[in-house]
Amino acid sequence: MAEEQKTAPVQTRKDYTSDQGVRWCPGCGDYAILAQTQKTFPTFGRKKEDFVFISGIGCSSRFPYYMDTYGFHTIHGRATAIASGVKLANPDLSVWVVTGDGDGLSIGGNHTIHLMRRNMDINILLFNNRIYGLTKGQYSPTSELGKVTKSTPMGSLDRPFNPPALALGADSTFVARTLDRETKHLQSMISRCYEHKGGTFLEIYQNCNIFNDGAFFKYTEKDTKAQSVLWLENGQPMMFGAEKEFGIRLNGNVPEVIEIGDKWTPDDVLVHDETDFVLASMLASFTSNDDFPEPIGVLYSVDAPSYDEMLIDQIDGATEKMGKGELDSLLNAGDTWVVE
Amino acid sequence: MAEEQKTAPVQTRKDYTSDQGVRWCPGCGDYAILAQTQKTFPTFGRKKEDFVFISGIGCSSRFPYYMDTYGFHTIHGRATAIASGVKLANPDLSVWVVTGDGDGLSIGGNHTIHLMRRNMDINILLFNNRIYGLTKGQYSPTSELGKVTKSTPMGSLDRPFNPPALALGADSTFVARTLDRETKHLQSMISRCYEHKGGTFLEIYQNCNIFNDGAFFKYTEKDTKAQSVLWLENGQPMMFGAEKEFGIRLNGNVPEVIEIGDKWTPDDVLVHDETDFVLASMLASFTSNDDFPEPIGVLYSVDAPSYDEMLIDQIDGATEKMGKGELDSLLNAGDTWVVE
Amino acid sequence: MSKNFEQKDRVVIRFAGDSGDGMQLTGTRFTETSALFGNDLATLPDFPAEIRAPAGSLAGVSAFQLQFSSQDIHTPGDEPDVLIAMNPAALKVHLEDLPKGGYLIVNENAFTKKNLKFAGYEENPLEDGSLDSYSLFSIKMSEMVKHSCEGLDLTPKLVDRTKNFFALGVCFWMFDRPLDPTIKFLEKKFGKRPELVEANTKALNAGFNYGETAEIFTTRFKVDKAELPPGKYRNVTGNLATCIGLAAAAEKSDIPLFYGGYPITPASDILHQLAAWRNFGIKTFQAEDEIAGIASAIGAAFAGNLAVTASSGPGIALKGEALGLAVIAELPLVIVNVQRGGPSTGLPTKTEQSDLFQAMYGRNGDAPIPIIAAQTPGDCFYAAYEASMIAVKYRTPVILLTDGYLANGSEPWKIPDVDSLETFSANYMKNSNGDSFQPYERDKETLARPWAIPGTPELEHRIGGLEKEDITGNVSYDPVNHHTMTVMRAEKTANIVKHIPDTPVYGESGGDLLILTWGGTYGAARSAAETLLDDSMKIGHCHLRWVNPLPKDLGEILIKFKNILIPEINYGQLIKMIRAEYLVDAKGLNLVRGRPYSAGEIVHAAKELV
Amino acid sequence: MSKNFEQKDRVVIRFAGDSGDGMQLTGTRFTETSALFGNDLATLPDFPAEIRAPAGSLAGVSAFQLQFSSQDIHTPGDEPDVLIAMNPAALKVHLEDLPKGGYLIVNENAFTKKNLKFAGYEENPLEDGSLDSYSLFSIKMSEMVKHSCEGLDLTPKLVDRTKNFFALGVCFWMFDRPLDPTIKFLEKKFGKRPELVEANTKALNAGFNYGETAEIFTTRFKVDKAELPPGKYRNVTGNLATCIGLAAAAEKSDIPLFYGGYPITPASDILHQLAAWRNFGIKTFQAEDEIAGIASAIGAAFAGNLAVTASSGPGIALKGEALGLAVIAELPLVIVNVQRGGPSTGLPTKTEQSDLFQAMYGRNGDAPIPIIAAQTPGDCFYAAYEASMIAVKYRTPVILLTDGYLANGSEPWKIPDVDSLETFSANYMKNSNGDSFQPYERDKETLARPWAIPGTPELEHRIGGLEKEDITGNVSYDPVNHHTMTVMRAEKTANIVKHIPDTPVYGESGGDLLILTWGGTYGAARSAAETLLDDSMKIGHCHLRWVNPLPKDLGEILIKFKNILIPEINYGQLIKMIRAEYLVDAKGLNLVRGRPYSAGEIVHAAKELV
Ligand SMILES: Cc1ncc(C[n+]2csc(CCOP(=O)(O)OP(=O)(O)O)c2C)c(N)n1
Ligand SMILES: Cc1ncc(C[n+]2csc(CCOP(=O)(O)OP(=O)(O)O)c2C)c(N)n1
Ligand code: SF4
Ligand code: SF4
Ligand SMILES: [Mg+2]
Ligand SMILES: [Mg+2]
Repeated sequence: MAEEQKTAPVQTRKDYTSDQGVRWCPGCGDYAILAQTQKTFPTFGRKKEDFVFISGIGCSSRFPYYMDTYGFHTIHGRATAIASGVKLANPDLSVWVVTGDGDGLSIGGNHTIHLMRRNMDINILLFNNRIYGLTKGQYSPTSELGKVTKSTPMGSLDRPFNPPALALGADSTFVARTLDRETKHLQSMISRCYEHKGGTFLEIYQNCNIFNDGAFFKYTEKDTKAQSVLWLENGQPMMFGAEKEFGIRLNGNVPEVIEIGDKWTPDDVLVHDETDFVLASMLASFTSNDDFPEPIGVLYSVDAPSYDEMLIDQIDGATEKMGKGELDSLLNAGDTWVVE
Repeated sequence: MAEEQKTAPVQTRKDYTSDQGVRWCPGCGDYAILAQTQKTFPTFGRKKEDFVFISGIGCSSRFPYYMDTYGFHTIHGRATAIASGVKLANPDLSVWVVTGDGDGLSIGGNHTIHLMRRNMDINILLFNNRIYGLTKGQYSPTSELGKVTKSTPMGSLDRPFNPPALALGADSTFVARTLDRETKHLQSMISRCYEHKGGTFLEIYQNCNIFNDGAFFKYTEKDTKAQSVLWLENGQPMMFGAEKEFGIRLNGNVPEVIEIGDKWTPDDVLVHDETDFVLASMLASFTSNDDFPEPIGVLYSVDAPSYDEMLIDQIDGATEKMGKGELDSLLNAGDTWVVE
Repeated sequence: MSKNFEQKDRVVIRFAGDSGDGMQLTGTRFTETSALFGNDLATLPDFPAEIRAPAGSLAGVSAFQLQFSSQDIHTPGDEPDVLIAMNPAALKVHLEDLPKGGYLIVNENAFTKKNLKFAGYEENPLEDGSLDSYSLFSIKMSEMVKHSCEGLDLTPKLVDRTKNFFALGVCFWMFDRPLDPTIKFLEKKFGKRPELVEANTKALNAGFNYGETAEIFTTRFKVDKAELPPGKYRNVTGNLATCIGLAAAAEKSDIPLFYGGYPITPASDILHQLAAWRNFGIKTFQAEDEIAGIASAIGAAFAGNLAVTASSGPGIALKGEALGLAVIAELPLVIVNVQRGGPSTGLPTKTEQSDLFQAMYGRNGDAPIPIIAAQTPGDCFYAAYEASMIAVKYRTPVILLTDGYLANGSEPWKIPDVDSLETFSANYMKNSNGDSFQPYERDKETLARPWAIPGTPELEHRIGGLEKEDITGNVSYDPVNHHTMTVMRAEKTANIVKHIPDTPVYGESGGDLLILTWGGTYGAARSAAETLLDDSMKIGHCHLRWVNPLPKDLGEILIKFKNILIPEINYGQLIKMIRAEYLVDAKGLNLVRGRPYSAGEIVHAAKELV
Repeated sequence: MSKNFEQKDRVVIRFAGDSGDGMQLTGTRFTETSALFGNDLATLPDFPAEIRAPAGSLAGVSAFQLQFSSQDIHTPGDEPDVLIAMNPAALKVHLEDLPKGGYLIVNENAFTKKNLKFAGYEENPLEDGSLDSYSLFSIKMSEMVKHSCEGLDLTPKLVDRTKNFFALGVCFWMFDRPLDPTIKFLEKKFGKRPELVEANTKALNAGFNYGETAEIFTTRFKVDKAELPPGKYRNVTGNLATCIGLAAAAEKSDIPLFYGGYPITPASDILHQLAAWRNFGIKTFQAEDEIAGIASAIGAAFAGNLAVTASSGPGIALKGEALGLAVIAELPLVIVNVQRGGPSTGLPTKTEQSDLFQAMYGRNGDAPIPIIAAQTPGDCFYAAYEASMIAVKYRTPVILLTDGYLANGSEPWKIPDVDSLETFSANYMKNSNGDSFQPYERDKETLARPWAIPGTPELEHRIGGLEKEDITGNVSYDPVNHHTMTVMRAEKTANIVKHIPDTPVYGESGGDLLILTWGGTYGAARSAAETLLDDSMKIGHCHLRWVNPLPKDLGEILIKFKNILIPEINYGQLIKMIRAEYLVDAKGLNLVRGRPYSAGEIVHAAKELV
C-alpha cells in the first residue's frame, strides 16, 4: 500500500465500472469477484486514477477490462512481472494483479514466487478455479490428482500445488484465502490486501461452472459449509462447525480436530496468530485435507520493508550522498583529455 | 529411484571420471562435490550407462562434462524440464540434475517447483553459492539482503529465497541440505537421494572462493561450526554444540534453543521426524536465522507415487483395457466409407 | 407432397448462431453425414475468441461453413448458398456474405425485442422488408421443439437447446441426407442421458418432417457423390490428421512417441488427442509452460524418443531459445505451430500464416531448421509423418506449420494403406566398435550424427549448447571450428533438398503468371487456378510443401513465368524469401484478416496482375 | 644509454597471458595511457569463455589487443607488431598471428616444464630455435619482480602477480609513455592496501628501467598524437557508451530511466553500470529471468518511464513473446542486444552479428520493430540516444544491436556538448479535452498513439495483447480492422524513414564495388575502403545505421555500383534483406569465427569480386 492520497468526492461502485460488456459465462464465479471489487474500492478513499490492474491471459485475466481504472491485459503468466515494472516506475500507484491458477501458478509461477520473496508492494488476486477456463478445460496445477479433463482423459498424474503453502515457502508477507460466494468476506479480504504494506497474496476459490462446476461447493453450500470451513480470525481460537462445536488443538506439535464437550473446552483450542510462520504452514497443510476444515481468511501477515520502498530509499540516499546526478558530469567522468 | 539393476564388475571413482579437464577456479567448492559424487556413485552397484546428468548454465552446470556418464549441458534454467523429458522417455534411467542458485531458483525456479510437486523421480543437486559465478558475480535469489555485488553496487533489495522452505511449499517429497566441505555427509546425502523413490531436492552449500568467499564458513570452519550447525538425524533429538550442550525445544508451538544443564535435560529436546511437514517447515525457517543453528541433513522425506511411475501404470492400464494400439485401427477409426 | 429436386455440383452452407447454440456441432454433423454420403467437402469453423460473450451478442456469434460437392473441391467456398441464422446477432454478422437470392433460414422465435436490440437492430428485419431480396424461411424453431419434446422430463432450457438439431433436420431434408448417422451419434454422445438422446432425435425428425410437410419450401437439392479416387475414407480435421501422422510415424519407425506441450488455442487438441492414445504407449506431458514443453521434448529426444511439441504463435515464441539448443545438439524433434492471428495474443481463434519468419529465424544465431507446411486438413497427416521421418533421419528439429483453418477445418480423407507409408528407423548407435565414440561424426549421406541414447553401454558421452568441436563434440571455442560448424549446420538443412521431389506445376508450365503458395492457402489458390485456366489464361500454380530448404527446381520454374503472385495470409513473408533467393520481382497478395482467402480474391488479384 | 626512436604511424600490440595474469587490466592501462597521450586507438579484448580454465592451460589464455595511431584508425589492427606472451600457452595460441620479424616479449620464468607440457610444447621454444625469425625478448619477469618487491610484506604469490605491471613498464618504455597515470590508477584501485600500490608501482618502474638499461632493446618507437577533431575526449567501451547514451536520453527528455534485465555475457555490464547511477534517479531491476526483465520494462513503459532492457542472443530469444506485446501495445521501449556467438549458448564471450534476423522476425505474427545498430564503441552512445528518442517519439519498441566486440572494445570518444543533443520529450497525454479518451488515436506525423500514464486523472483506460480496434483501442476481432492495424503497424515502422538522413557514401559514389555494412563491421570495412581507394579502385563504402527501416535513398545508391559486397559476421542476413528489397545480386563475405574481420580480409574479398 503506497501512501494514501485522500480525495474529496465520494466514490461509488459505478466509478469503477467500465463501459465494456462483461464476457464471462453466465453463472461464472468471476462476476461475484468483480462486483465485490467494484464495491470495495470506493471505500478506500483513494483517487481512482492511482489504481492499476494488470492481468495475464485467462478468463479471470479479462478482469481489468471491466474496472474503470488503468488496466493492462498482458500475456500469459507475466502479469506479476509487468506489475513489478509499473510499481517500480511509480510507487505511488496502487497496483493489483488479477491472475488464474494457470496464469499465476503454471506458466507464471516463477514470477509469482519472486514477487513474493521481494515483497513488492503489489496485491495478487489469484482466481483459483482449479482448471484452465479460457482454453476450454484442461487441468491446472491446482487440479486434484487423477482429474479427468480434456488433456487428461485418463486422469491427471500431477499432485496439485497448495497455493498458500507455496506462498509461505516463497516468503510472502501476506497470505490469505477467500471464496467467490462469500461476498462480505471477499470484501474484507480485498480491504486487508489494500491495507497491507508490502506484497499480498489472496487466493480466491472461484467456481467455473462450465468446466469444473462445484469444485468448492463443499465450502460454499449450506449443508456442508459449516463443518468444512475454518474461518480464521487473528487472536481468536480456531473453532468451526454450525455451533462452533469443533476446534483445532495441538497435540505436541501435531494438529488435531477436537470436539468441544466433555473432554475439551474452548480453552484447549489453538488461537490464531497471523504472524506465526510455523502456524501458518500448519494451516496451509489443511488445504484439501479431508481430516481438517479448509482454512479461509488471513493465514499469515507480517510487516517487512517492501522492495519498491527500499529502492526509493536507495535512490534518495545516493542522491543525498553524491548529489543529484548531472548529465554534464556523467559525460565528462573518468580520465579526459583535450585535443585542441 | 528406478528399479535397481545390479551389475557385476565393481566400479571405482575412475569409472565416473571423464576425460575432460576440469575447469573451475582453483579452490572452488565444486571440486569437492564432484569428487564425492564420483566416489559415491560406484557404491550404488548400478550400470553406469543408466546414469544421466542434466544441467543448465552456470559454473556448477559444467558438472556433467566431468562425469563419465551420459550428460547434457543444456540452457539456463531448463535442466529440470529437460530432465523430466529424459525420465519420462525412459523411467529406467537414474536422472540427476545439477543446477545453481541462479539456474535452478532464478530463471529456472518454476520448472524446479513444478518438478517437485509432480514428484518426478529425479534428483536435484542445487549448488548454492549465493552468487552468480559464471557471469562473474551478480547477486542471486539466495544472496542475503543488502548484498553488494556487481549488479547491486549499493546493496541488493531482495529478500532471499529459503530453498528448503520453497521446496516444502512446493510439496517436495525429499528435502535435504549438505555442505561442500563435509565429504562424508555429502556422500551420505547423495546416497539418500539415490535411495529415495521420487523426486529429491538436495541443497549443497558451496563456496565460490572468487565472488562470494566464505559465505558458509560459519558452518564449515572449526571455530564456529559446532555451535552453528544442527546435524539432523531421523529419530534423534536435535542437539548441537561442541559437547552437544544445546538443543531445540518446542515452547507451545514456538521453537527455542535450550542449554542442557540444570534447567533442561536431553529429554526436553525435540526429536527429529523426517515425515513431519510442520516440523520440516519449522526447521527450514531456521535457515540463516541467527537465533538458531543451521539445519543440515534430511529435513523431510515421505513416500508418494512418482509421476513417471503413474504414467507407466496409466499406459499399462490403458493397454490392458483397450488392447495394444494398432496403427491400422487408428487409421480406420471413426465413421468411414468406401469409394469404389 | 413431393418437391422438385434441383441438381447441384456444389453447395455452400453456413450455420450461424450464438456460442451456446451448438453451431460447431451442427456443422460437424452435417459434414460427417455428407462425407459418409460421399461428397467431397471442406469446412471452415469460425468461433469467437475464447471468452464466452453474453448470449445474443454480436461478439458471441459462432459459425461453421462447409462446401460439399460432387466434384473435387479445395475450399469451404467463397459465399454461402444457404445461411442458417439462429438469432438476430448471427444474421447481423453474416448476412453481408449471403448473395442476393440466397437461401436464408432463421429461427423466428429468437427475434425478440431484447435480442434485436442486442444485435443493434432498430426494427425487426423479418418484418421490415429488408430481407426481401433473399429467399427467406422464417421458422418458429423454438416453438417447434417445445412441441416435439412435449411429455419429456426436461427443463425448458434443455428443450430449447435442441433447436439446432431441428435446423439440422431441415437442412438434411433440403439436401436429402439420411438421419441415421446423427441418431447413432446422439446415442453415443448422450448415452448416459437417454432423455437427451430422445429430445434431440425428436427435434431432428421434427425438422426433417417440417421440410417435408410445410408448404414453404419449394425445392430440394441433390448434390451427388463426388468422384473421389477409390478407397476407404473418413473425415478428418487438420489437428486430428496431425496426431494420426505422428502416431503413424512412431508406429512405423518403432520409436516411442513423446509429446510435451502446454495448452493453447488452436493447438490444444493435439495434446488432447494424443493423450487419449495411451494404449499406443504414447506419452503426453502437459508441462507448466511452453518452454518446459519443448525442454521435456528435447530431453525425451536425447533419451531416444520421437519427441514432439506443438503450440501456436506466442507459445512458439517462447520456445525460441530451446529450439537453438535442439539445433546445436542435433537431436530429432518435431515442432508443430498451428498458426493463429498475431502479433502478441492477437486473434487467438483466427487463422493466419504469419509465423513463417518466426519459424525461419525466431532464435539467436545462425540456427537453420527445416520447415514443412501442410496444405489441407488431411494433408496434415502426411506432413506430420514426413516431418517425423526427416527429423529422425537427419537428426534435426523440424518445424511443421499448420494453421487454425487447417487445424479445425475438415475434409474427406482417403485412409492410407499402412504398408504404403515409407519406413524409417531410429538407427540408434549400438556400440562404438571398440574406438572411442565420436558423437559428432556424421553420416556421409545425410550429415546426421549418431543417436546414442542413455542406457546404451559404452557410449556414455556429453553434449550441450556450447559450440561443439567437429567430430568429437567436445566444447570448442576455436574460431575456425565455429565457422566449420556454422557451415555444416546450414548444409545439413540445405541437404534435405535431396529428399524433396521435383515440384509439380499445376496448369501451364510457363506463361503469364505463376501463383506460388505455401500452407493453407493451397485450396483457395488451386480453385483460383482452375477458374483462371477455365478462362484460358496462361497460368500455373505451384505449391511449396517444404519452405526450408526450397526445392532445387524452383528457380527454373519461376523464370518460365512473366509474373509471380504469392498470396499469403500475412504481410509478406514467403515473398521476401523468394525475392532474396531468386531475385524475381514477385508480387504479394496480403490480406491479413484472420480468415482464408476466397478463390475469387485470388482470381481477382491474378487478373489485376496480368 | 640512449636508444634510437623510430617514428611509426600506428602500432598494434597484443598482451596475452593466463586468465590470472591480468592481461585485460594491462591492456586497458596501456589503452588509457595512449588515449590520454592523444593517440587514436581501437581495442579488442579477447577473454576465454566464462569458465576459469586451469592456470597455464590453452583454454585459459586471455588476450587484449590494441592499435594506437597518429592517424584516424577504425580497427584494433589485423596483426600485432608486438606480442607480449606471459606463458607458453599464450605463446602457443597467439604466435601464429605475429608476422615474421615481429617483436615478441616473453616471461622466461613461466616457461617451466609443467607449463610447457600444459601448452603442448615438447621442447622449450625459447631454446630450440623455433622463434629465430622473430625479434625475441626473453625476460625473467617473475625474477625481476621478486627483486623489486624485496622487503615488502607480501606473499610470493602476490609478488608474482605484479609481473603484468613489469611487462607494462617495458611497453611504456618502448613506446615512450608516462607512468604517472598508471601510478595514480593504482593508488585509486588499491587505496586500502598500500603494499599493493607499492609493489605494482615498483614492478612498473622496474619494467620501465629494464627497458632503459638492459642491453637487449635497440629501438624505441614514437607514435605521435593523432589529429583528432578538437574537443574533450575520454576513452569508452561500447557498453559504457550505451549506458551514457541511455542516461543522457533520460536526462534530456526528462523521462525517468528504468532498466529491467537479467545478467548475461556480454551484456551484463550495462546493468552493472546503470545500477551505479542511482543518484540520477535511474532504477535498475535485476529480474528473475529475461522474460521478467522485459516484462518489467513494459510495465515501466506503461507507467511512463523510459524503459530499457538489454541482453544477448539466448536472452533476447526469451523476450520474443513479450516484444510482440510491446508492438501491439505501442509503448516506447529500448531493447539492447549485445550480440554474441550463436546458436544456443554458442560462444558466449565471442562477437557475432547473427541476431539481425532474430531482431527482425523473432516473434509471432507480423510484428515490425525498428532496428538501429551501433558502429563503433563510442557510437553506442549516439545509437542508444537515438533509439530512445525514436522509441518515445513514435511510441514503439526499438531494438539496438551492438555486439561483443563493440561492447568490450574501446576508443577515444569526443565528449558531446550536452546542448548539441537533439531534445525530445514524453508528451504525456494530460487530459482528454472533455471528449472520451481514445488510446489509439494517432499523431498524423508520427502515427504515434498517446501516452496516457496511470495516475493521470480522467484518462483511465485499458490496453492489452488482443488485436485493438483502430482509434478506440478496444478489443476487436473484426477481420478488416485486423488488416488495417497490421498495415498501420507496418507503416508506423516504415514511417521512421522520415527521420533517417541521406545515406553518406564514403569514397566513390558509383563504380565497381560498393561495400555495404551494418554494426560493428564498420571499422574493418572503412579501413578496407581506405586501402582500396588508395589503390585507386572505384569503390564506395556505405554503412547502415538503421537496418529497419532501410534508408529511402539506398536503392539509388546500390544501382550505381556494378558489384555489392556485404561483409557480416554471420552466415548471410542483411544480404537477404537487401536482395529481397532491391533485387540486386549482392555478394556476402561470411566468415563466422566469433571475431571481427580484419581490414585485410575485406580488401581481399573486394579484390576477388571486382
Ligand atoms: C504463451 C501462451 N501460452 C498459452 C496460452 C493459452 N492460454 C490462455 S489462458 C490459459 C490458461 C488459463 O487458465 P487460468 O490461468 O487458470 O485462467 P482461467 O481461464 O481458469 O480463469 C492458457 C493455457 C496463451 N494465451 N499464451
Ligand atoms: C538465457 C540465459 N540467460 C542468462 C545467461 C547467463 N548466465 C549464465 S549462468 C548464469 C547464472 C549462474 O549462476 P548459478 O546458477 O548460481 O551458477 P554458478 O555459476 O554460481 O554455479 C547466468 C545469469 C545465459 N547463459 N542464458
Ligand atoms: S469458462 Fe469457467 S472460468 Fe471461464 S468464464 Fe466460463 S465459467 Fe468462468
Ligand atoms: S567463479 Fe566461483 S563458482 Fe565459479 S568456478 Fe570460480 S569459484 Fe567456482
Ligand atoms: Mg483457472
Ligand atoms: Mg550460484
